[in-house]
Amino acid sequence: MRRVVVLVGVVLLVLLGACGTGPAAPDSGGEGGLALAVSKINAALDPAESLTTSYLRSFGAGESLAKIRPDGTVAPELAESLTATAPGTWTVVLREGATFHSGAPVDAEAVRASLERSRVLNELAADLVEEVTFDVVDPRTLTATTAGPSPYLDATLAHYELQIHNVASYAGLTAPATTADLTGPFRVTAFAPEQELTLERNPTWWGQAPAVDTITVQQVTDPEARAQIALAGQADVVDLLPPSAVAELRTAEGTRLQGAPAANTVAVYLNPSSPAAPALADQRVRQALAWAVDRAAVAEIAGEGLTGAAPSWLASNPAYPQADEQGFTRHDPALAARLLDEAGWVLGPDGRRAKDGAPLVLRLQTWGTEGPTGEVLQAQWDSLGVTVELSYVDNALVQQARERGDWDAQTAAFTTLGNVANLFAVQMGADGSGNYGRYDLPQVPALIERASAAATAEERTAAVLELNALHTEVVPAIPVHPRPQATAVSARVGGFVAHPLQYENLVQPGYTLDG
Amino acid sequence: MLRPAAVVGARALAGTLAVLLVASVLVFGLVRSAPGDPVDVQLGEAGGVGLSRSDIDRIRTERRVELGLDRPLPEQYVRWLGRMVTGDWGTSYVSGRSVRAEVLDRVPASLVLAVSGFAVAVVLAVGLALLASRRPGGPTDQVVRLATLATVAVPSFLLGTLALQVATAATGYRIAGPATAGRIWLPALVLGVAVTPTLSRVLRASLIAERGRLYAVAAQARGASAGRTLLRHVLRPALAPALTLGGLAFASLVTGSVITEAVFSWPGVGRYAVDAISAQDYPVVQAYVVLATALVVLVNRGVDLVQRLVDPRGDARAEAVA
Amino acid sequence: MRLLDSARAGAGTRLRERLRDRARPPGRALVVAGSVLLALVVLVVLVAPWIAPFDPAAQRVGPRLAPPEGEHWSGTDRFGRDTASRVLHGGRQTLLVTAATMAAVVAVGVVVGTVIGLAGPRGDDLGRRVVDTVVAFPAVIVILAFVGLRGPSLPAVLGGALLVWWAPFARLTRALVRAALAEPSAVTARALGASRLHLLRTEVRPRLVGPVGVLVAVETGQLIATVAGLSFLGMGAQPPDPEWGAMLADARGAALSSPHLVLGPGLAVLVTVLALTCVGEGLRDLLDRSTQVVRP
Amino acid sequence: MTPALTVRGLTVDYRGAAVLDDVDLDVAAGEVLVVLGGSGSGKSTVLRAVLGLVPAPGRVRAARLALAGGRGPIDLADPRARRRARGDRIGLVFQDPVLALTPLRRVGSLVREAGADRSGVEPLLAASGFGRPAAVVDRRAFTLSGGMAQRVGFVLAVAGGPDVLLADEPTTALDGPARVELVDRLRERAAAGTAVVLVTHDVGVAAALADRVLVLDGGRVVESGPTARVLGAPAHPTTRALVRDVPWALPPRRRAPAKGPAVVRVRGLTKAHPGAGAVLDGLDLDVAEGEVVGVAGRSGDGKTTLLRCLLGLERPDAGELRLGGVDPAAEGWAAVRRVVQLVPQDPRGSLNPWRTAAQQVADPLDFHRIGDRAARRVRAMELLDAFGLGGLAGRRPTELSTGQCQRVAIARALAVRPRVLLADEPASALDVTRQAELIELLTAVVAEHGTSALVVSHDLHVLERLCDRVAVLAEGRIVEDLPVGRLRADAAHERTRALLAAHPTDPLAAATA
Repeated sequence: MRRVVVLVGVVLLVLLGACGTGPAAPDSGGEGGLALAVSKINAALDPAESLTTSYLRSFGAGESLAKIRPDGTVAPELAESLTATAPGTWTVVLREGATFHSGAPVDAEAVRASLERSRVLNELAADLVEEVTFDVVDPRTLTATTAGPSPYLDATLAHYELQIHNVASYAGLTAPATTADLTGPFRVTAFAPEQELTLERNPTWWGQAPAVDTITVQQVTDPEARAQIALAGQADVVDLLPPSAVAELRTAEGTRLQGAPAANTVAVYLNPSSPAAPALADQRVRQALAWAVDRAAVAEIAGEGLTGAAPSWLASNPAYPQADEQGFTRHDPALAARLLDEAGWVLGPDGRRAKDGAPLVLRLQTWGTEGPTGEVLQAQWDSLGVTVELSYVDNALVQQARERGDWDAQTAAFTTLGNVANLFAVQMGADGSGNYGRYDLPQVPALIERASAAATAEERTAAVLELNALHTEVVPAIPVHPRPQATAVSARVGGFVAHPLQYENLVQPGYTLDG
Repeated sequence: MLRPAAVVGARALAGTLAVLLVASVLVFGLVRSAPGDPVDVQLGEAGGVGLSRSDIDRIRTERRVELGLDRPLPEQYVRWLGRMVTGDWGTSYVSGRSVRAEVLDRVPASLVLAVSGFAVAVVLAVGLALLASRRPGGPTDQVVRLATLATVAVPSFLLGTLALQVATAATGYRIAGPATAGRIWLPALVLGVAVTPTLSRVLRASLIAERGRLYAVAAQARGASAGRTLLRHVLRPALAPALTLGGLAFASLVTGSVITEAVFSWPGVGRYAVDAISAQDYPVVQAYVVLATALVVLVNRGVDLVQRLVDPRGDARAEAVA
Repeated sequence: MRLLDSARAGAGTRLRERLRDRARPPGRALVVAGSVLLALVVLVVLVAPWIAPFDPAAQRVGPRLAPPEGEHWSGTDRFGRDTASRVLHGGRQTLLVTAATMAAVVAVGVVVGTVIGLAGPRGDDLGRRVVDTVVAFPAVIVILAFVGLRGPSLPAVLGGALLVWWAPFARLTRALVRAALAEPSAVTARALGASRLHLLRTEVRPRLVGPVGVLVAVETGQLIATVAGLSFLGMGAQPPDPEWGAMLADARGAALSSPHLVLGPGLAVLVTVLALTCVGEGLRDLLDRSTQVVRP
Repeated sequence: MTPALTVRGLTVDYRGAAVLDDVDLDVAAGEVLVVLGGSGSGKSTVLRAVLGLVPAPGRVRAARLALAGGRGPIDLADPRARRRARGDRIGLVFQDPVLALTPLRRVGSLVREAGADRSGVEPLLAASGFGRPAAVVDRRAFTLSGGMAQRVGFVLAVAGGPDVLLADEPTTALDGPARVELVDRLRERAAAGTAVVLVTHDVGVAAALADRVLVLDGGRVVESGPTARVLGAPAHPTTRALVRDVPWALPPRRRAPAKGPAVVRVRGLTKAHPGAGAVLDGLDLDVAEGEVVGVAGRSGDGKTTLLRCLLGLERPDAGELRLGGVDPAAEGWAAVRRVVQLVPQDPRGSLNPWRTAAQQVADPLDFHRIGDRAARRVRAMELLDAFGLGGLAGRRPTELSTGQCQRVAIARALAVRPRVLLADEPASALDVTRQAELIELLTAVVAEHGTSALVVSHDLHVLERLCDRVAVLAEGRIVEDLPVGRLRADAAHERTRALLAAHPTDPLAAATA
């Protein structure tokens, strides 16, 4: 009997212990503190780790020599200036007195060491600066030299894979780094990998001191949970919100929904040599599918109005407003139907299109956040008489299907901002990793050469636009819309500027906090 | 049957190890038969940076050699098993951190949640079972019965989502965050409520059954009060079937409260496993499944032991009820 | 969980007689109520193509996120699809596929359990250990792992379920087979010369049907709930399939502003699982045996 | 003399169906009252009603339910008083001592709970027959043997020093010597001034113990009075049947043992159970063609193990078997079962509840592939007709009486025309009238079909009526093997003598003389 009583007592105590402390206060770090709920935090704080290094940049801890502005142009950042001093040479002048978080000076030698370290440890960085040589001229100046012309090197140096860090602080690491020594407006004070990160204002930052004192960043992988956090006002900035929550967030008090379209074009890549959907080999069919997309409707339904139409692949790049006039600028189901008729895919009595008894069917794979886009496209193409089998899969399966060549259509979104000539080479070059359908177009190499090495900016731009036009003609991928990026920002945060790069949308040095 | 404790222990240990070994082979084989290559997973998002296909091929080959993926499968298995045993569980493809560190980071949160959820379930189940078994078929029994039936019918994700909505609105409950006391009560309650019906039902049934046995009547005939009969005569024999169930429930709580952890953004190992599975993070998935199996087997053994302590009548009877 | 079951075969328990026995109202009432509810759900779902007001996949048949009123009496989702039509059609798929999976699971479990139950002490010990481990193993994890390998889809979820869900049936069957073979009538039949086949047919089978039936009812409910849960995590049915769990997952973000999106599929899952649980519980009552599996 | 327990107008009904109807009962201090009745007579309900332990839907009414004695009167109609009286003023001995002990509790703790103080535990245990009580105190109840459990159960009933001791069929589950021991204990209590109420169907026990007898039938008292009068000159038909049908009152078997060749030959049969040591230890036994042999023995002496080995349900550790001329080791058990069939202990339990009588009688023919389907059916109907079950062929066991089940079970055993019948305690689950029927039936079957039989039982009275020869099993071997006619005269072994002492030729003689 006594044992039973003791047991029950212990259980009750455990329960009381669990409940006793009661609900904690919301996660805002006090008056001057900013609370973030984001989909992902890095596992390590080494900026030479590929990909995850972008998070350091998102949270205001790291900087590169340059930065891409919301309009798509490039501006110096940690560098005071970046100038193309010769066709293959850029001169970088550093800011006077800039220091790392640890207090070490950011001189030309430190910058060179940082870039070289990234080149050695980070494959993606290595690829960015593959043929670039960095030389120290004086403590505040260094040069970057390439074999041929390099008109986009400033955009390359703005890449987050090339954040400048204090190599000395990372020397001799045997385990993933848990501290960071960079140059951003905030510096890391505590770090729990993939869980929580706290930062404070960097008093020695070269720019105007931020108004925010501290930042706590919480990793919340579940998009719905992030939406609820935003609705409940439990964080000031919440990223990558699910479209399903947008309607609710729009009307929510105390938070504003920011939806700058990203410089990423969501496109449906088509496989011209698909064994299951031979129709895709026909350019007219690909064009027909592209004309049949009601992009405004897709943007409204799948993008919840947070994005717009992308008539051409380059349309999501704010630096090329001309691209908005190219390609599939209108919804033209009649033209689409005519093209399909010409290609021999005629409408049967059952409302389906077929040729020689074979129905026009294609499998559309989507992954990540592109599911709703696929759903709307399926419905739109269905009304054209095209049957779409939609599957929502994960990245590995998408890749495997591609390796085998056993796929018809897949959604993917590539960045359109940066070294545009190179980006087109990836999309349309015979060897481009984004050329999933392996289109081999004879005109492309010359156009890419012109786009990257022509003497004047006008010539290069003309070549880029020509490439974009070719893309809309051949249709290796159907551009649909810029990827929507829903970010909730609480009403007390001022100074938010929407940026086409998602990672620039989270912590901005110009934030102000009221209340 | 009386055998030396050492022999019994050695046999149990050998059996446990055998189950674990079989599980490890299965896990390794299953994971390796998956579509896609671990290296692809690592390179998954790399395309956007602008690599050419030949670059990617080169990097892939290098990585494969680095990870030992070019070796024959049996060799890979033996090496992997050796590393698992020595505590080197590999490196997460996704985060680049040691899997052991990542798992150990998350185990406490899951464990605390499982223990709390289980405690809630035990308190509720014992209370309800005692209440309901007082008068089988009586009004209290029927009410308890209907309530547990309704609870069983509510899928735990629905229950969790609703609870989260209500608690957030009513108490400012923190939707996501670290595993703190301020956050645990809600998922613990949801888990506990979800496990309670089965537990209380078994306990109720076995309480009623034991109460109806001759020895319980005999105890009363000798003057034991109803309470004394319950606590000193009936409760212990009645616990045995519920213990088996409870042990299994506990094991699955520790390893598998996946949905609840997801709903409450609880930084536990279940949620971590789901993320790893969808990211095809092979070392994590392998380590997790082997660990989960080990835990389940160990808890099973533990329950056997406890059960033998509580009810030393042995297997014959346990088999009759279980 | 996964997690276990207990059963003893009753000598001479005849369900039909128990059902007729008016002295046991709770079990009877539960079975009757559950069966009626279940029949209703099945009926409604079967005739869905004729009674559903709209094509479940047709977008913008109405305004987006319309509240329940007028033509779309159950409201529409954010693609402008009719909620009621989707719930009705979703049930078809859910129920059909679950039923097929359950049939496979029961067949495998009963065969494995019978083989173990007939085996000698060593085979029985080994078999029991394996089954116990599988029973204890969190089904959700195994299914998720399987889904990870095959890619998220309803068939993958059910394939994964097949990997583990047989175990409770095997466990129950083994216990029932052994208990039945220990019954005086079985021992006597054996002593008189009955073959194993005859024992299985005349002694084991009648003692198996009731408890396994109970487990089928309860486990089917749990399977539906689990499938919905996994779809909810994005691992199960894929859009635009109107599976209930997937619909709920999609509606989660809009639960406050558009509660009708949660209510429809939520109620559908709830009612179906409740009906199955009632049938199972009631049958269990009537058989006076306890059989269950915990799956948190 | 004032009665220690007074019961007036006791009526118990379950949902309107009366189980007891207006029962009056008195018992004085030092007196033993035996309540006699067949199954279903309501005799056990009397005790439960006195203690207030009638299970839920049952309704108890009584004009008077009262206890008197040195510690003052108690009105048993008052639930609180009644609860205080339990254990303290009224003790109860249960029918099945093993089931009546909380299995996981230790003996000492149970005895203390029943009212003994710490120092009183061991003397109490010693007084009820434990040679070394200290060894028992710390044992858990489930580890006790049947005999030990019975002693502990008795200690628990008397530990509180009750004025009234109730005993509910306490001898049913006991073998002869254990029964004698319990009867002695009860007599001691009565001599010490306790009022004893014993409920039983066993007239032998009643005769040995009772001062007065009260006969119940259908919940009513049909006869009561001094033992000699009621048992010696029963007035009511129920009482007469109880006295007439007892095995010892049946005509004894008088047949010389057959001298034919052995159809059952057992040599050196040895079997040890893990943890329990040797159960059979080099047992030798023969049954001649046409002979009926009984194997007697106390509970736990290996009778069941012997039978299971002979049926192929257990594998012996050593020894040779030859059954019906078949060596199971060489030819397999199927061949043995073709000629050796079983008459089971519990006729109802041994029948498949889902199959009809005709199906079950035809089953052994089916097992051994004898004849075609139609022939099997014909044979089954013949057998059923021969056993007077012709009209019941389509019925299932639940629709048959126990006696009918018994006949179906025997008909089934005869279906394959076996050379040997093995019978396992064939009478122990039956009341006296059924026992008499069974003895008559088996005797007739053996004579008519010319089979041999081996009957295993602890009831010497039954074996004496059924067998040509009786072998006594003790400590794993046969210690006595005599023709039934010489058994009482020539038995030499002490175990045989103890069995004989527990089964006197006429148990009623003492009471009715």
